Amino acid sequence: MSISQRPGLTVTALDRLLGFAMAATVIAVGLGFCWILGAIVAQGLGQISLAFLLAEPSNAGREGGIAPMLVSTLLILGVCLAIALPLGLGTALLLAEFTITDQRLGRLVRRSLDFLAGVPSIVFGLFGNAFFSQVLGLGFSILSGGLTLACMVLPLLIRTTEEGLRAVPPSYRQGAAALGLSQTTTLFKIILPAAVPGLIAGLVLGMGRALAETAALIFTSGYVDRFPRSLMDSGRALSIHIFDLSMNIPGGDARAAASALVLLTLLLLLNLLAGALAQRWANSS
Amino acid sequence: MKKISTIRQYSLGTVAFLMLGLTACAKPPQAANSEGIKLQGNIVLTGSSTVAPLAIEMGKRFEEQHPQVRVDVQTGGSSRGLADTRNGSADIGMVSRSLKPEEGDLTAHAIARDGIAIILHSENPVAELSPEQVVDIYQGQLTQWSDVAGGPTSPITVVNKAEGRSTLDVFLKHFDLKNSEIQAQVIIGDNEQGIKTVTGNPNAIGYVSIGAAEHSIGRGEPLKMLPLDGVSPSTTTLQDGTFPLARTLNLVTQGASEPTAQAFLQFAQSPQVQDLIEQQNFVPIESAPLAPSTP
Amino acid sequence: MTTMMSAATTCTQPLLEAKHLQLSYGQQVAFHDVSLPIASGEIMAIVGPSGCGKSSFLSCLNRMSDLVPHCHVQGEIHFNGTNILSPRTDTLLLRRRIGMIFQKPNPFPLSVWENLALPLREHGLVKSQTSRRAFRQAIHQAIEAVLRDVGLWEEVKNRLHSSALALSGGQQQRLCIARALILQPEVLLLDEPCSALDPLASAVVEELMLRLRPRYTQVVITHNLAQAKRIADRIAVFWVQQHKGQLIEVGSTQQIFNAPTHELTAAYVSGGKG
Amino acid sequence: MQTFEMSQLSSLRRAHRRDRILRHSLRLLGSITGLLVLLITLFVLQEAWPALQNLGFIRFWTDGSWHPLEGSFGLMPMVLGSGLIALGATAIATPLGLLSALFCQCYGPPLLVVPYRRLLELLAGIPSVVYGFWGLVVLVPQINRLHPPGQSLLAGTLILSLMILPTVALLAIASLAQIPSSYWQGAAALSLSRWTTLTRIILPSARSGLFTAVVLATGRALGETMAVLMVCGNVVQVPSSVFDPVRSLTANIALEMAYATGDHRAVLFVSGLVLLAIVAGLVVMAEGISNQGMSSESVIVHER
Repeated sequence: MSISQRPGLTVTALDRLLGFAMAATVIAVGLGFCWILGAIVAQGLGQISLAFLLAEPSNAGREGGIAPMLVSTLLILGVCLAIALPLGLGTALLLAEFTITDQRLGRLVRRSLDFLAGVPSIVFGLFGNAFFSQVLGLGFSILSGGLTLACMVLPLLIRTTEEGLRAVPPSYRQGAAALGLSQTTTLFKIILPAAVPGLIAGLVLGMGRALAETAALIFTSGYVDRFPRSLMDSGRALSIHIFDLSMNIPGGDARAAASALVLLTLLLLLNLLAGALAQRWANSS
Repeated sequence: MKKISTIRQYSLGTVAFLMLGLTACAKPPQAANSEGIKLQGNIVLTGSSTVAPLAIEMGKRFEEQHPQVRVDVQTGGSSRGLADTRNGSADIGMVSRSLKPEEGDLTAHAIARDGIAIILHSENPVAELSPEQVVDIYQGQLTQWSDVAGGPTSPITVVNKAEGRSTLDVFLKHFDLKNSEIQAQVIIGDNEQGIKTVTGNPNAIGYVSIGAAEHSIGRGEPLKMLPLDGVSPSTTTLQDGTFPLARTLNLVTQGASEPTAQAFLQFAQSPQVQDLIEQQNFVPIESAPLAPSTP
Repeated sequence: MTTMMSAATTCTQPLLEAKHLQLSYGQQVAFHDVSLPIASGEIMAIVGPSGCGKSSFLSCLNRMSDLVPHCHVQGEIHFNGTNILSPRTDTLLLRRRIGMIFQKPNPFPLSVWENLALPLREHGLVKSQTSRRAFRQAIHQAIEAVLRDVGLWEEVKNRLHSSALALSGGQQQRLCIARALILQPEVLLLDEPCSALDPLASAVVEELMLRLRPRYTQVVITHNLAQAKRIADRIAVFWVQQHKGQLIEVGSTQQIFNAPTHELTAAYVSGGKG
Repeated sequence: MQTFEMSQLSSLRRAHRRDRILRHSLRLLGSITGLLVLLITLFVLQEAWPALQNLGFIRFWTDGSWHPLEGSFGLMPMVLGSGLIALGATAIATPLGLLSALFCQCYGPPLLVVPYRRLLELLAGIPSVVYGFWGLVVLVPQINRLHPPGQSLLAGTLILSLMILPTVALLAIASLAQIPSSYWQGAAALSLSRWTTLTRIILPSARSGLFTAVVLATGRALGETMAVLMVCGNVVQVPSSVFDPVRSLTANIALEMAYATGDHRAVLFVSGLVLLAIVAGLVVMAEGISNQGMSSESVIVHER
């Protein structure tokens, strides 16, 4: 009796340990986040006003607002997603759904992606400057910055999307194949709608990464703190503004914190929006 | 500027803009400004991140006077400014140091001066260091504050600048040091990183731009500047030339500039921007001594 | 091209015939040297212990085996006289003509209506009409007909536009059969269609298979010998020998149960009897 | 039935054409990704070439110190620095991320899971400069009190682990979501303990996805620049304890690129190249390990 109970007891202890570790992790990560967020809020909240959101900066960002940066950030993100989403979705489909016909290409692409994920952002920045800005002649521009960012978020976007696609039960694919449905129909009518949670996860991670990026943008979308008139204009992203204020402008800390707060709010809104849109799409199809 | 790619730029820009449902507005043809000088076009400045905020403010004021002109300021470091000026992708480079002899193909236009001060945490009771002591500390021969008159019993944290930075060059030259001799505990990039490192560490010693340090002290941060050769560092002593540790901020060009860039260079060296220079914690060039500051 | 003369060819030539078929996954042979003719209109039951290659065999018949990585098929399968293993075979068309039902019901995460309309539209089985409304009407007619065929119409006619995943297991399986039938196939392959269902639902599906018998040729895998006895015209017995699946005996239901020639078959069916 | 034939035939043709277009365009898109890697590598190689040509490859490993302006180019301490920081961060972030994912996907009460997930997503979107700033102003002084100077391997590791945590956690959640619910039910039916369920059933079957998560996160840790630059102290040395300052290869580029000209600049690109080589090595290694996993998985499939 006592012998047979002994392993049971250790397992219960392990279970309790697991529960404890999980709770501790959640609390620790939560606290860490609150600590960081608290520091940002404490410093930055007082600076935020409608004028801050709507005005142009002056005195190197110590006064005025961040409106041009907001516009530039959204435009850069827009370009980035416009390029990265189709490219990422397509590649993820290739990796997840064409495993038999395109095995070799798939392996090559997957290897490339893991490699790409480890390329430091500053190298992306220098590369973007050399390739998009100079070889393609885009100069310092929102387009060039968005393209560079697109290259950067691709690995995250693709691997997450791929995981999402793999999470779709194989029985759907079998069912569709047994009905003689074309791959196109199978993918667009059945697989993709079912993969929406994974796609959102990828999108959210990608947007976060794109909004947070600094080093890759300094050399591509640039430093100009005016309203951009077109995608060919240089525009300063919020993350660069934050970097400049906190590292380069004496007395810019509070404004940097306020800008960071705005950036986080923006990200939260975009994440909620993406979730809602995707849910609606999934329901409608 | 960059006529070759203008058409491509606009067409590409337009296509991309349509994609996002916005409209690109083409620039209206030239118009004479109030002074009768037809200045128009883009001026691109790239280079030092120290100069960039000042250049942006100058650019804004210049644009107010010449509505047909756009001044785009990009950063990326002094070396980028030199390279871009040489290869033509920038009209003007920004460099936070004097030009080296091998850079004689470029013309420097000094716009402001910046001093370098040794800083300590304000809790540190040490009030002055002799040049020899500074050298010993940076060479790792003095490692405890207690070795210095009035110092607390704690190890010294030496904060140095990263290789290639112009503040490092000026500092090394002044104290006749080689970078490989320096035994640092922390190596930093920008001024603000140095200030934050020292304000967060009561045992640290570092050196940063005087303007930045003055600004931080003014905002009540726990920081103090040490006098050098008996002269306390401030924008005033820098301005009257008594403070020895200083560098020049330059705009550089190659060959003859276009009229617009030429006008901007003149503007940046004129008294019209003096308040902007002071606002960014630098010292205007006219009143500063022209002779090199270091022996 | 379609099922016009299915009943007529029974005695002359089998509708579907495997010849010396072998399938391997990488190095491992799932079954080998299987030759099995299937006549038009009959129900052929495939029985045997687990791992004897029954499902692998079935998946060759509509080339679903193509979807499995490292899967290699040798031999020939003749369908209406042509070898469907030839690379020139149009698998989309083939799978429309040879439908398949799986062990676990697998309706798409769409509405009942969309589950049926999607394959219908995909294969252009509804004549293009003058108006969208007439087109929709035609689809509706086809859906209603096929749902009546599987006895599901009365149960789902009021929830055609709600999710198919909300149906019960038996209803889902009948929907899957309806989805296969709506493409007007000639052959239905059923891979243990009742094993995931409760006895009542299972009986309904079984009855449905019998009702479809004259119109469709059916090949069904089952572990339930009693069920095989109830529905099959002929029975094929698979067995594992030397780690390879093999067809050891094929014959009429009566012969297999009453006078098996192979000793393993005898043992198997007697076990099934007990 | 005969009347349907024309429309059926054209549908079939359309379907095949659509599939062909799809297949080719997906191949094209996939190839672009591969091409991108090629372009980036070529670019770095081209920029680093002058240094490799003038100095050779060996000197970067044999030179004792890093003083590029005084002709000494030892990269070894920085390779070690990058490796240690990334390794440490991965070692901390992997269990935390995994536990977070388990909490979100399996055990946490829904009332907490949703906000926690949002929090992770936000954590992923905080600019690295904000992390670095916080690390410099808050974390470093704390460590300094423990053991000066504060800017240290430890500070960098802690900050980085916080930064890559969301990547691990969110990707792990995605791969845990793939586990068929029947596995959970089966385990529950056998009344297996949580511990056994996880270690014997759930984690092994989610292995490939979890592995991807860790590899991507390690890559991110290796590539992170700004935060590392601000909290690590950037002294080029082989650290003797976690409290010693170190410099990573990325910080090296970011610190010196702005003022580097000529050979100095090329040498910095060599450090970029070395970083890429490390990442490539990591990728190949990871692939080897996950391939082993794959082959054992496929054996199971065959036996079924």
